[in-house]
Amino acid sequence: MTVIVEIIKGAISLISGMCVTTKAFFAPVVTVQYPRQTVNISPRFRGHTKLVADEERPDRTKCIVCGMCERNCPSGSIKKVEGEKLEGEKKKTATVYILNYTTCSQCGLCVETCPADALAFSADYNVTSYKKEDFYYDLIKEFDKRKKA
Amino acid sequence: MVKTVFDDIKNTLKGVEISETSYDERGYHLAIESQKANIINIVEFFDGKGFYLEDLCCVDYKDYLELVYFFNNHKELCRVKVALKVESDKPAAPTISRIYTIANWYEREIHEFFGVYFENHTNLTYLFLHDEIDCYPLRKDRVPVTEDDRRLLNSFKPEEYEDGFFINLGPQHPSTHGVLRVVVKMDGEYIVSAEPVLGYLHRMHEKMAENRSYLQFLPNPPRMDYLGALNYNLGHVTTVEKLCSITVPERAQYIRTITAELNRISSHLLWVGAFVADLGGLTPFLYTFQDREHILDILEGIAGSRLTYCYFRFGGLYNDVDDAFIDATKQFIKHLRGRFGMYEKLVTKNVIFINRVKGIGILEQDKVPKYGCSGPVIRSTGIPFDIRKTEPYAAYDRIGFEIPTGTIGDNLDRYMIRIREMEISLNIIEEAIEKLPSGPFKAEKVPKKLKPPKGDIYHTVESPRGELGVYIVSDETDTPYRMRWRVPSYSNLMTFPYLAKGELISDAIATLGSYDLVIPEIDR
Amino acid sequence: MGKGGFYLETKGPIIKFAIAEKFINLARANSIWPMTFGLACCAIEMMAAAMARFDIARFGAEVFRPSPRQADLMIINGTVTKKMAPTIVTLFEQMPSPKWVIAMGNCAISGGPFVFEGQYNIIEGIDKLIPVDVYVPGCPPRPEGLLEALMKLEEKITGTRRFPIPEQKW
Amino acid sequence: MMNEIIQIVGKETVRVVIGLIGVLILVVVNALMLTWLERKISGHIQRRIGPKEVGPFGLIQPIADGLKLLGKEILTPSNVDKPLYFLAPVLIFIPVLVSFIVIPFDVCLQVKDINVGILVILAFSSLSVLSILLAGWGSNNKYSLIGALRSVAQNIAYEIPLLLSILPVIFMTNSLSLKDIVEVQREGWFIWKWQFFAFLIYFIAGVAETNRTPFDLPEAESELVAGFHTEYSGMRFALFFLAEYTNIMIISAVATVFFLGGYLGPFLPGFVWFFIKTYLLVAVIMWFRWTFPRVRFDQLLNFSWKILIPAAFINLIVTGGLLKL
Repeated sequence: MTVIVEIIKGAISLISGMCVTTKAFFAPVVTVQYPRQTVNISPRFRGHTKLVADEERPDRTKCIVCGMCERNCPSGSIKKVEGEKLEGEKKKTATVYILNYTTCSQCGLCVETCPADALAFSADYNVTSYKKEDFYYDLIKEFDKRKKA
Repeated sequence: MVKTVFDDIKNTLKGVEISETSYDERGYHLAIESQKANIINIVEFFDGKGFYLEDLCCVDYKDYLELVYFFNNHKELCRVKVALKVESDKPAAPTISRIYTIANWYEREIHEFFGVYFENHTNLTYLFLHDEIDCYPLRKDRVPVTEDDRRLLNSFKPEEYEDGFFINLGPQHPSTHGVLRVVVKMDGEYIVSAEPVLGYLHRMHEKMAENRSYLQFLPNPPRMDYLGALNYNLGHVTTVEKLCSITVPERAQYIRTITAELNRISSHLLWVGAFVADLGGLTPFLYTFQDREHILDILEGIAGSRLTYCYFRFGGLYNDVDDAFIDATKQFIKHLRGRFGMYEKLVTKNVIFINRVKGIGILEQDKVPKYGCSGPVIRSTGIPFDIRKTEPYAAYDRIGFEIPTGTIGDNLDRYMIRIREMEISLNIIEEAIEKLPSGPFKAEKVPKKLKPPKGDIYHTVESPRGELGVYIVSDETDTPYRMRWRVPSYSNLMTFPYLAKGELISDAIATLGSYDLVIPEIDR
Repeated sequence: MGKGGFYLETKGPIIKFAIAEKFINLARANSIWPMTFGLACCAIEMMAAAMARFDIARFGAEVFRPSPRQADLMIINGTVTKKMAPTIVTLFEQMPSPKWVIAMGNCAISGGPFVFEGQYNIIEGIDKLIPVDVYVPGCPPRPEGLLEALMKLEEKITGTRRFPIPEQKW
Repeated sequence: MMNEIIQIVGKETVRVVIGLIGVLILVVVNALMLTWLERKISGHIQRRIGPKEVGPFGLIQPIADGLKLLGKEILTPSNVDKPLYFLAPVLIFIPVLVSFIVIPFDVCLQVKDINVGILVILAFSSLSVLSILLAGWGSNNKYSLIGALRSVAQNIAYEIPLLLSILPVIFMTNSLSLKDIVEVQREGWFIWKWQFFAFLIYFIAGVAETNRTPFDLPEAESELVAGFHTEYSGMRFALFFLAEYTNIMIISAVATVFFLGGYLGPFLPGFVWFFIKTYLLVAVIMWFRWTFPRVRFDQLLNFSWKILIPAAFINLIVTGGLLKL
């Protein structure tokens, strides 16, 4: 007798499980169809870093070529930060800023330690390429590209 | 407790150097300097008292190596550090793996990384490292692998000398959730013995810690346990804060609690899905991921990434939370509470599910100290052991919550505990949000270059998988002299050979799933 | 498979028919079955891509085959250690051609944050062992990154991109 | 020309040949459709879309899959037992073709009405066990072997309740011919006439016979990687895939014939009714798969030997007693 009771109880539990999936079947889908729609990405999203434009001279970056980010990067992703002193100016202007994104861990230490607040995270969330060399960014060139866009 | 243990050792173990230490500074109550001759006696003493071996690690001081044993008690907090010095050339020490089963793996690990030879160890083969390693990686000086050990490299090949039906679960196998390999000897569908092989994802975290400053090590802990990233982040930060005596503002403490609990829920959600997927039901996996996405969105909104958050900083946080975060969290609490009923109908009450997990993989309460397991695994046996209660960190001491416990320690208990813990985490978050004070989110005076005072510290936090311990030896520079991570999955997995023995292969896979293993955490 | 990490080069068919080839390529590009293969953190994001919110199934790529014999695509999603490397090469060889590899995440591309002087246990980039078709950087990349890689792969196989390029969010 | 051929080989042979070609097309199209259906159903149960981008509603997806599998490298692992390894996928596919010969899709839409029709189906469907065993043994892979052995034990255990549950219907119709069985049901479907439990038992055993969740032990993904077809790739794997889906179709079709009145139904033509009923049952089997976890091996056998078989026997005795006394 107990066997029959157990079987009936089991069957009821299975049927209630099937009710759940039926309900889900008729519920609207939650899919965001990526290339056609995109998820709202938080403004704090951490992509690779980018250089921020100087408010006073929007065609240039805020970077003062101090090398703090380079020294602080845990994985040595920031390969080369170079700049030159333009005539009649106090601060240096960055000319080369090579970021090896393939070793970056998006920890934000460079952004945090930057004394000039020249670095920020970009929202490049879907970068792909056939070559890994494409991820050696020159942030100055990226900055110029973004400026045009 | 501390006093009685102190007196007992003084009385029973003659000639042992024992001293009381400041728990607030060091993280342990008693320190014992032992000798090779009496280490076994000391360990047996703690075994008799019902202590468990919390951690066993090694520190290379160049002139000598120091083996550090940590003992603790599940019933009442009493952490004892036992140090044993061994000479640096041809180091050797007696094995304690006969007394504590978990020491078996710890000793193998130390043997690989430091070259310490443990006398009378039953199986001192390589557990972590690959075949072509030519030195002991964690030694300060480059010490080439000895001729004896070279022979041991890759000597673990049971298929060759034993007659039996062997199956390799892994390193690529759908059930191991990563790159764990378990060599299983089978008799038909029944398991005769199971032997995990680790190290397929050994990413040298402990070595890296010695090469980087405290600050630069920040991105590493989240990658050790990618599911409980914030908890690991928290473990690292709180330990260093304690070492440098940095006080953290209240607001930051509460936000740490909220985010760490959110992270715990997301980890448990993924586990519930993966566990049922191990049992063959795929749909709950997608449902839990759907709920998990809400948490990921919330956490991405403040920490910037979806998985390996690097959010906590020494003395506070990377950035403050906004109202959107609070609203989203409140909404999520409401949402998830509504979903539990669905999970109950779909999974918890399902007769097939219950029959698959009930009474399987039973871990008895008295076995627990031998393995030193923690987290839901230990709570399933009925021991209410939770670091959040015993050694509160962040804002856990200001929030009331209960610890769910199981009764017999089977897979069903472990499942129920995690489900219950999610509900409790929701309560914690709710209370923390209510109490969330305003104020700064970051301590004002945190030096850019941390130079902690000389000494060592052991600090623990409760990760979703159990007790996470961080042991730091500082030498007054801005890089740790040695940073040791005691990870929960490691000691939990150690029980697998015992639990799997005599089980059906499908049950063993359910048991393996019930640990909630994260492989990079085990391999470090 | 050699210890140096060479993989066996499998020869293509002797006779080729251009139109049929084009047709089959179209089929191949739209029916990429990945292997169930998780290494580390990025594996969770790979799973997330297969789940309801991102739903890789829309492109017919949700059939995760646990056996390499039935898979077309290997997603290297995590750090490759020296102990794991021979296994990965074996798995890659066990897959029937045509087969593709996506290196997902910084660890698979170059060793990621785990590269430092004196490292003794990781392979600095999976492309040192097996040929990689598409790289997805990030630590870990968002699931969209993987979906984008799938489209890049389709572009590589068929020569054209079928899907719109989503708006850039600078 | 046509008439000459008919004269030479006889009308019946031509009919069978045409029927066979039809069956072959049906099997392939049906299997492709079912893979699409499965992916769509699973998608919506999991609140996602499923195949969408390949063709309208993803309808071309199965064709793309098929073409891709055709174009895959023909790969033979080095240590396999070659004759058995090659034989298995072929052998699994032939019985499912034969089974379709005797199934009546409509009053006059049947390749051949054999008077032992159901025996043909049962006999040939048992053959699939053999080919699974061959595949498991020939692959020289431990997972395959375990999967194959599980499959054999499972199929033997569930063949008995399967047979026992359709016996009462045969009692009531006094015929083994599928067409007769359908015709008898003009007075009422057997599912409503005493045989509801027989239908349940048949359906559960049928799910187990086709190795579907919750009884998918031979290919249990989380345990045995891919079970008996772990080592198969490309077209050979496709044949296993095809056979699996066709088996589902056969099990559902037989259930329709025996319990749900086959092609009988108002308004619509017979074959439409037949396919509606069959596909409904197929959808339920898929629904099972995306709801339940998998049972364990010993539970599986216990369930058959301790519950299904006694229940089927009781049902048989009760039916026999009621009819013959």
